[in-house]
Amino acid sequence: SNNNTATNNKGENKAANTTDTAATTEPAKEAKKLKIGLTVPSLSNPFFVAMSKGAQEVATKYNAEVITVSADQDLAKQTAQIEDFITKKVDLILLSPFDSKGIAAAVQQAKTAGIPVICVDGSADGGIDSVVMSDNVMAGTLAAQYLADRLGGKGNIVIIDGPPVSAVTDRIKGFEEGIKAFPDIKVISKQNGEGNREKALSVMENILQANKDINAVFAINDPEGVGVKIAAEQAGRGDEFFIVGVDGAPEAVDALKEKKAFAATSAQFPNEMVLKAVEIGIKILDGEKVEQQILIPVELITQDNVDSYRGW
Amino acid sequence: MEAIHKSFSGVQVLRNINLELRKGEVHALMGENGAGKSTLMKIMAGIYRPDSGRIIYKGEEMAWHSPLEARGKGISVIHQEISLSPNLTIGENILMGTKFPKNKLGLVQWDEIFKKTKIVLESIGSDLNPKLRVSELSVAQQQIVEIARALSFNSEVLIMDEPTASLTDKEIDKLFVIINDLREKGVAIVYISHRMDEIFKISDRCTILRDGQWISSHPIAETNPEQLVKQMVGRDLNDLFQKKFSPLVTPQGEPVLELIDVCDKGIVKNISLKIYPGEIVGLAGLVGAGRTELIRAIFGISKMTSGVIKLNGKPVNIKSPIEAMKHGIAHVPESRKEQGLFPNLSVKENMIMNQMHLYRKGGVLQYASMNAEINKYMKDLGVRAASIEQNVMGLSGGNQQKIVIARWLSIGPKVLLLDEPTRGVDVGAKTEIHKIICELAEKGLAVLMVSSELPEILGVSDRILVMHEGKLKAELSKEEATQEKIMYFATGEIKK
Amino acid sequence: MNPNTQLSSGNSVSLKQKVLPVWNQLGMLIILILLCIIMALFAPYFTEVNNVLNILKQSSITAILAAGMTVVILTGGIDLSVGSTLALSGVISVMLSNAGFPPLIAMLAGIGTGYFAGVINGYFTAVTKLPAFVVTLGSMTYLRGVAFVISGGLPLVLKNKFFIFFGAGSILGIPTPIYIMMVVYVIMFFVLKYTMFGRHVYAIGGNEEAARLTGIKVEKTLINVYSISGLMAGIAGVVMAGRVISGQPNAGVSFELDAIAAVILGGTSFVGGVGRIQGTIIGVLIMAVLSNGLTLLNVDFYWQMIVKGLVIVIAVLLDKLRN
Amino acid sequence: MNPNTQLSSGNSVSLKQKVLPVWNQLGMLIILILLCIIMALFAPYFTEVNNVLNILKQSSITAILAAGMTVVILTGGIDLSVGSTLALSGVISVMLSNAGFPPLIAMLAGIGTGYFAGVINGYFTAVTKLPAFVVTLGSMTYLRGVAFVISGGLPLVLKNKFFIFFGAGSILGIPTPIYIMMVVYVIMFFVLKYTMFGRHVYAIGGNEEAARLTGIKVEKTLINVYSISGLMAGIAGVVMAGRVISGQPNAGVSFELDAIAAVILGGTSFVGGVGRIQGTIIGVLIMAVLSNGLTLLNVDFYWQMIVKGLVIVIAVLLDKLRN
Ligand SMILES: Nc1ncnc2c1ncn2[C@@H]1O[C@H](COP(=O)(O)OP(=O)(O)OP(=O)(O)O)[C@@H](O)[C@H]1O
Ligand SMILES: Nc1ncnc2c1ncn2[C@@H]1O[C@H](COP(=O)(O)OP(=O)(O)OP(=O)(O)O)[C@@H](O)[C@H]1O
Ligand SMILES: O[C@@H]1[C@H](O)[C@H](O)CO[C@H]1O
Ligand SMILES: [Mg+2]
Ligand SMILES: [Mg+2]
Repeated sequence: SNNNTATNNKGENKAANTTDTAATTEPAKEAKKLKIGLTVPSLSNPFFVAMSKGAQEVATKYNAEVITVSADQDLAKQTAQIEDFITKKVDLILLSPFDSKGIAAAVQQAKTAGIPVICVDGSADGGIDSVVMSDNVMAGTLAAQYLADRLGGKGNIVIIDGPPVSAVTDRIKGFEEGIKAFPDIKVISKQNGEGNREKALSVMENILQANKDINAVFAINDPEGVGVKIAAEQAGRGDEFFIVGVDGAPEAVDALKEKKAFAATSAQFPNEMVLKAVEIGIKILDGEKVEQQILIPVELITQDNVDSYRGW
Repeated sequence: MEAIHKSFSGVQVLRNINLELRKGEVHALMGENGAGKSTLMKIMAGIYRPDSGRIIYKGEEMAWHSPLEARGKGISVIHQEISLSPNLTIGENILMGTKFPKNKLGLVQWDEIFKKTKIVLESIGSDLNPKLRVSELSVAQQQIVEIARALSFNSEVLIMDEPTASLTDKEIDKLFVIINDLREKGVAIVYISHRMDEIFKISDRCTILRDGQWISSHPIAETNPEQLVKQMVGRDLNDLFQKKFSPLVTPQGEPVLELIDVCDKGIVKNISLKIYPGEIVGLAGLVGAGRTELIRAIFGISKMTSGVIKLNGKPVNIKSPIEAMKHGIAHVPESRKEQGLFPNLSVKENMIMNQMHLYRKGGVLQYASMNAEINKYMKDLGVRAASIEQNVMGLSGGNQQKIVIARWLSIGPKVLLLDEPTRGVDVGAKTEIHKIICELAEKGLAVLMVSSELPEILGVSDRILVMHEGKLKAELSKEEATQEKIMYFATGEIKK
Repeated sequence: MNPNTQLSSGNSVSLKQKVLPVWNQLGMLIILILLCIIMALFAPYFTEVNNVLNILKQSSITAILAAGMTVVILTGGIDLSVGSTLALSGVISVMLSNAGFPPLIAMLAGIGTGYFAGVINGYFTAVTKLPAFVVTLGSMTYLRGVAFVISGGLPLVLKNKFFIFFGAGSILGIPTPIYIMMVVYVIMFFVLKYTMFGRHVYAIGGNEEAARLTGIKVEKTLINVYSISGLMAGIAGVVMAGRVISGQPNAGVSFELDAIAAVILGGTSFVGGVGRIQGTIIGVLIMAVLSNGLTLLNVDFYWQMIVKGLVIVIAVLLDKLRN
Repeated sequence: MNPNTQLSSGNSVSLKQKVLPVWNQLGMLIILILLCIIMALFAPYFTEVNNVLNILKQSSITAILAAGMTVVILTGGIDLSVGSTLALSGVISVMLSNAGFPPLIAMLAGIGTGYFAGVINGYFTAVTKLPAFVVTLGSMTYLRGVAFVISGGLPLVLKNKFFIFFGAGSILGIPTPIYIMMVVYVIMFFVLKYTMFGRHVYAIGGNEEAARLTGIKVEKTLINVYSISGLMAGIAGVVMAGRVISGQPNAGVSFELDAIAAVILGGTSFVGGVGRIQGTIIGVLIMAVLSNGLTLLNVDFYWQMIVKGLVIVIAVLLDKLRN
């Protein structure tokens, strides 16, 4: 009966092949595997690798076939991947958009083909069914609050920016709004670490050179944060300031446990996002109503609570 | 042309040159390598602009802005260096630089191109298919395409810069017929060549350049080869080289190099020959006869498909130049520029390249220790260079050739394979190279020399082999050989 | 030159004799067909009309870039800046369109930007005679910088429907980019084969000095060559903007390598003067079929990289063996 | 074909070869010095000892890659795979170190991996005679795939202190990578100038055909050339792993372009046979000073791209204009 409802609910804007999709799910799960496509911006980023781990969990948990592909930071490629998913007649598309607006056309194609699209880690236009994400603005704000508290509302700080994707720009937005309330916190340098450890390390070395009095650093993700930490330690300035990152990545956990300059990170939960997204997807396939947006709250992990952090 | 001056990056190459070219004459332009002949012609044809001086063409002073403009006014050139696009068809190459035939839509009409160029080729007696790619042609055939292109413009002035450098006598004769024809039609022709016999055969007047300076101009009838050479080199060449007439040494002992029924993948067919120590064997033949291929097979560059090579009576299996070297075979290739020189390196390194391993101590090259050996060759071969550290490309063609020869002498060879050893080399240097070859032979070296210049073959060889279409057609002793006989066999007309 | 070499070249001769007849004429096309057969056999849905259209649609942007790149490589040059040019022209056209300019004007402005970027590349390469690699490495960097600066680093959403149509629309069920790609290839085919400019491109690639001596305006031709590459990148940028409904300053990163790979796979040689535009489209399709098929086959993403890298080498190797 | 052509182009070459080698390098050196003066005047702290050490340290990895790249480009080739090789060798050495192998063994294994990757590139380039661009484009792709597969896509944290020391340590106040870079350059200088191998590299770059006919083992030399490039990438990978205290499968993306840019800025020509290792280090430093100075000046990242792109072109142009 569940399946009937599904057909009813989706019936309106569905072509013949959608009924087909519904039909394939009909003869119960052991007969026909659930097919899920997951596209992420870059599989050379640990965050998305963790997401793909989540996808593997999904595969075992639901006895599903999960295809994980990386868009290599290229919107055209991500568009093509969604098209390939449609060809492959997947039951569900999980999309971690490289660009929320740009991917709209592809999302529409999927919708026309009757395939539910659920976003993870960032929303997208084009009529997605739902989105499961961290609150990236909040990730920035949390970091800002921690940083301002610890500085007592006063000090020189550095921002290490990253690639221009919405998750990153949201964090910067949240962070900058968060510190607005503290006029005595001065951003003395804002440079781009390109989201990775090696670039952030070099950039920070140069920033350290030009700035003799730094009190704190905000990095848009943990790889950058760790790069900053290495730079500080090598310059013999590991005690001068503390670092706040975003992600809660394993490398940040290690750094936190050292109890040195790396002070905190706004942790998000990529694998849980995927699990949650699939849960919602199945609900949609079963014709249930779902929430438009599910925000997985970020948690501020510090040196004090890192031991109880469940990690990726 | 009046008072032409030209310098390249501060080096004066032409000084105050005057040249008068008349309708319906063949004007020989002569001078040693680097005298400035080609440069002067490039100025005439609008490729270079003179630093000063005037070009007066049909009574009007001209300043060419491009080669195209000069050609439009009737000046065309056969360049010394082959200037064809190897990847294109003969037809395209002939018409390149002109407007191609097009249809109403402005699209190129290929049929027309081939039709048109077929006619041009036939007019000079060539049956080449215009649809062939130039890269498939031999050097000589390319030269013919080049000539066809120059002729296709119906020019009033035709500059021929060493058009015969890679032609054999048969083609040269054909070319001379064309030249005579053009002369009668009133075309003014500048003819550059290092071959004295040609100059006297074809030209009406001549101009001599030396070191970028005008030396003299006079009708060819009023001069003779000795005088010309003297003016060109600025000194007496103690007679043009003549091999000392040694009484016929009957080859004795074992041949150093013996070939038995050598074939390669299709060009060289069943070649058998013997070369004895101290002997210079000339290998004559028309272009494409397979002489170069034979040399390459001996030296292990191309593969033999059957046959045996014996060195000092022992069969050897040579599969690469390295192995040939180890067996004491040296090879001076046909094309200095493409196969011989390292244009980026010094005279010294060019000379020592295949013997470097002798100058190492613990794997480290000892440059200073090379000098004695190098200076010896510089002296022995009379190489004129400012310094052994100088870049090799700064030398004249003849001196570059000597350096390639020196490189091979340094391995102390038993057999020396020479492929066109004096192509494009001026008279002075040519004489010196001939002298070197003979001296080497006197010391017991066995020499196999390919040459397309019959005077060279006749002047230097002890014995002459003639190839035709990959086969050995004749063996002539020095005494019995004449130009006519060689040509007789080279053209394959064996019906005595 | 050592025994081993001889041996291996010997082997290739015997291989040659077996396969040569068909091979010589079809070359890379055979590899493409083989690849398609394999995919058709093993990859589900590969042969569906929709999937074929997908492959073509997905190829179109690389194909357009590669068409320009073919002309550049034919002259013995290279253009590393096409990816950045694509980004810049996309950003500019979307900005103008959003600023209220008529879509055609906005698109032409974007294409013109690409053309202009190409003219500059051509100028430095042909007139000041700097190595094309350096010139276009430089412009690859500064053009992307410009794209970032004018867009503020953020993607600009494209609003105009007509503009979007060029990248995301379709006519008679066939996506617009496929038409654009086809038009580009037909024109380029004619340009290369039936115009003086095209033949001059080959002549320059074969022997630049000879071309100069026969009176070909080498500088002018080369400037045009790089301009065409820029123009193609401009068109690709506009199509891309329509396809992804935005102007992305970070679009097209490393597309130059895809385009070059396609050109080389298509049989055009770095030496210059040798190659055909028909080969290039085959090269593009080989890469696209591979990407599409491997995804359909559900091959792990990292393994896809390994397979693709190997296929590039193997395809060129097979092609080499037939010569 | 003919002596006189060589002669004519000869004079300018000979002049260059005689007087200009010094000037050639002085040329780029002057640009480097000018750049330093400008930075010293405007960028705060630029001249501090620490900053100078920073610049050198930051250069070291590109410098090591560029040393290998110089040798490759001298033969007229190219190696696009160095960035991926670096990543792979970093990942492998860290994995082995973490698995309990002695650090030296782990590091040597990483370096050996690079060397081996280079041997394969060399084999395809020299023996099967595929274009180096294609071969190394292919290996660039598959080597990174391998790095991802074996690391599972995640950075591996490096634990061994001794290993870390090679990338992040210092001796007498000078960071270890600087020593490694210096040793590499001294050795490469020596190899290129004072060994047969080095001279054969120049000979092959100048005229491969002549080299073959002169009895130089061209294939063997070329295999060694690409192996050296791989070896350098291996060393750079290990140093990098030490520097960032982890083996990163995504390290070194687009480093090949940095290395090539440095080589070309340093006066080594794509034509082959012309250039020096001393020039390359100057090229590396120009890029590093630029990055460092612009960051010290707090120039916006996007504008930095524009400036860097322009500087590449302008530097080569200035260098050209002097001739
Ligand atoms: N483009 C050039 N740049 C620098 N020097 C040149 C150039 N062209 C010619 N030269 C120099 O000018 C001089 C004259 O050269 P040119 O080619 O005119 O001699 P040539 O008389 O034709 O010699 P050959 O008989 O060997 O052909 C030579 O010293 C040559 O090196
Ligand atoms: N690389 C090649 N590719 C195709 N054909 C070739 C090649 N080399 C030589 N040939 C052909 O082989 C035949 C023999 O050429 P070869 O060079 O041995 O003749 P040759 O007597 O030395 O004449 P030349 O004076 O032209 O050197 C010619 O028909 C030539 O066109
Ligand atoms: O949230 C992710 C990660 O933080 C990554 O590091 C950058 O991209 C974002 O989308
Ligand atoms: Mg000349
Ligand atoms: Mg020959």
